[in-house]
Amino acid sequence: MKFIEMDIRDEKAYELAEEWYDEVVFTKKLPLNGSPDYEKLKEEIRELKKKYGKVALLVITNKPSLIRELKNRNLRALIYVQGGNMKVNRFALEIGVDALISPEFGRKDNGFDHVLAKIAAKNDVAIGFSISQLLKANPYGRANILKFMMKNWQLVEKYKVPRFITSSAESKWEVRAPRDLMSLGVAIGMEISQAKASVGFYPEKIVKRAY
Amino acid sequence: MKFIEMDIRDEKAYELAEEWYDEVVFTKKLPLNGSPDYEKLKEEIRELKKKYGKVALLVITNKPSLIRELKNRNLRALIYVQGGNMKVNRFALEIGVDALISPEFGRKDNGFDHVLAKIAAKNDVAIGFSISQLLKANPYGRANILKFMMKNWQLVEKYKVPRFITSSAESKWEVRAPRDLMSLGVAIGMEISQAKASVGFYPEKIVKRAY
Amino acid sequence: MKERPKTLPPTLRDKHRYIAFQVIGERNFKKDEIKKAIWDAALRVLGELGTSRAKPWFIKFNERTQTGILRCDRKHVEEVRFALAMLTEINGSKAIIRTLGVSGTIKRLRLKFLKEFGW
Amino acid sequence: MKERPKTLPPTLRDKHRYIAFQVIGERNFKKDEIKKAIWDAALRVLGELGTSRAKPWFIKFNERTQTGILRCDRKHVEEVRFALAMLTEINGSKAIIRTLGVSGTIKRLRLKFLKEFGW
Repeated sequence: MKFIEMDIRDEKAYELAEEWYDEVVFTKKLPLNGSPDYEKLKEEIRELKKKYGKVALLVITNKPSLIRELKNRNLRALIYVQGGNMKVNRFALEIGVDALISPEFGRKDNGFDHVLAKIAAKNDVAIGFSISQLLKANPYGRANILKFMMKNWQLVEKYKVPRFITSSAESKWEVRAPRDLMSLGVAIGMEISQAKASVGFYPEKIVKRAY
Repeated sequence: MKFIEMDIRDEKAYELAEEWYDEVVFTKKLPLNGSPDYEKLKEEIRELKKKYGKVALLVITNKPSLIRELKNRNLRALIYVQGGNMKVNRFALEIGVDALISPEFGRKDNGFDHVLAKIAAKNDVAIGFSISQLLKANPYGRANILKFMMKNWQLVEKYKVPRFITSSAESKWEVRAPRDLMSLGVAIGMEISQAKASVGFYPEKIVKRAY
Repeated sequence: MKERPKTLPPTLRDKHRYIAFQVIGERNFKKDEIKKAIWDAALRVLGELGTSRAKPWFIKFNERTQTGILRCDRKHVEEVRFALAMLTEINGSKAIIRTLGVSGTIKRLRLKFLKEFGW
Repeated sequence: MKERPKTLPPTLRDKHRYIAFQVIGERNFKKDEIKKAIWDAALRVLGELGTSRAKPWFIKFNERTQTGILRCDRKHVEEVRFALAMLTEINGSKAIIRTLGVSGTIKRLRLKFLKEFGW
């Protein structure tokens, strides 16, 4: 089985992740307030794919409509949505992007529920469990984020939602090796085999579908 | 069932413990380098018993022979030995005092083993698990003391050694209510029923034997 | 109003217990001091991971009687009690947190353990 | 020589696992820095209680290759790994601790995971 790191957002981080993983997806962060220049974006994706092979766009927005627009453009990249806004979380799942990263991101709750979990399962949208937000948090924040991730794992497992564990590294120092990423999965309640599938089986399925 | 606090070393602490326990044993600390003045000691015990009812002497010494001497004097008080010195730990168990308090006290190991556990069981010497040393320790120290206490509980359980949980309070601020003392027992590996017996059944047996 | 996750079906809901406690201190404490002390005690004794499992949550504190209620995960009541037992001071002043009792509902907790404190 | 407890019979002995690890840092680290960093990570993530259960124990660290061995309780390997994964700096300098593998004996650990680092 391959180890795949699904979300690396920095060049140096990519170089380190490449040493530890069989495949690495490079993520371009895409903050959106309005429609982007699609020609420019396509060109940029072409360049990134030349350099990194597999590329994802991480849509960061408060406007659900922009996610649909982007998704319909057939940009030949994985489409991730940065979780955190409940409306955006739901919309990302409804229109069926490739993954919703950290639905609990920056929230005071877990940002996810049984209704959303059912939609995610039906539309085959993966939930990404990211380690990087934990690395930046203080002890109080870390305990809370872990609590939310535990709840989200419970929902993901119960409703058989596709899932992966990722560093979501924005610098080299946030990259973690596959076996160490797995320990996050176990910490939030996964069996070891489930944690392994979250850095192998599920990522492979998602990447194969796109490439 | 009664709740009994077996080791309270201060007057104010005794007053608080009396509110929370059915019975409280007042402990007089007795640091010994040589033989004490036994007449004076007997008089002191008499006074303490008038004031507190049940009294224990806590022998603090590095000289095992002094423990035997004291034990043979029939002082009409419970005899405890402060653990920590391996030779003293063993001797206290061999001559059969009422309790050895914290065999791990101040040590870099647990101060107790299967040989000593067998002697304790045979001679009916209780092991006292004290909370006060934990209250004074820094995080590193606390983790270590807890580790040693877990090991000692494992031995005490396996060899059916009498046992109790106590605050060993030297000030009012170190007293803990029975149900809260029990949580230390559970933390180091006891079942709740075992923790309960460690603030009730076992203390009662020891106190009854002496009084 | 900001959207929030929906209330989960019963099997997926967290199973809580409520703990009544009394603070004995050198002085009286404010609600926010207690709240912080409980979190700090949990983080120190149970760590970030243990705290995320135990889910301690401050519910309320009556400053007059120095008694209060906190909530935690049903399976981790003993650990939370232990964390509270390890506490020796609150905001620089000596203190003991004594647990009074545990119940599955706030109503029963008040009735059984806090009535004598005038709740 | 100070007396110490006797070696316990097999059923009472702690069941250990040995973890090989590599440190990737802004700079090279000294043995004592690593030792402290591992303890601090365990205490922060697992707490005093979790650490006493996981029993992390620093065994050795090769400063040239920045690789080392630590020991922990068999049932808590994943928790110790997680505590190490949460670590972001050592004595003020950015660092990652990557686990290389786990084994029941130091000998097999060296052979399987540390040979390539010249152990």
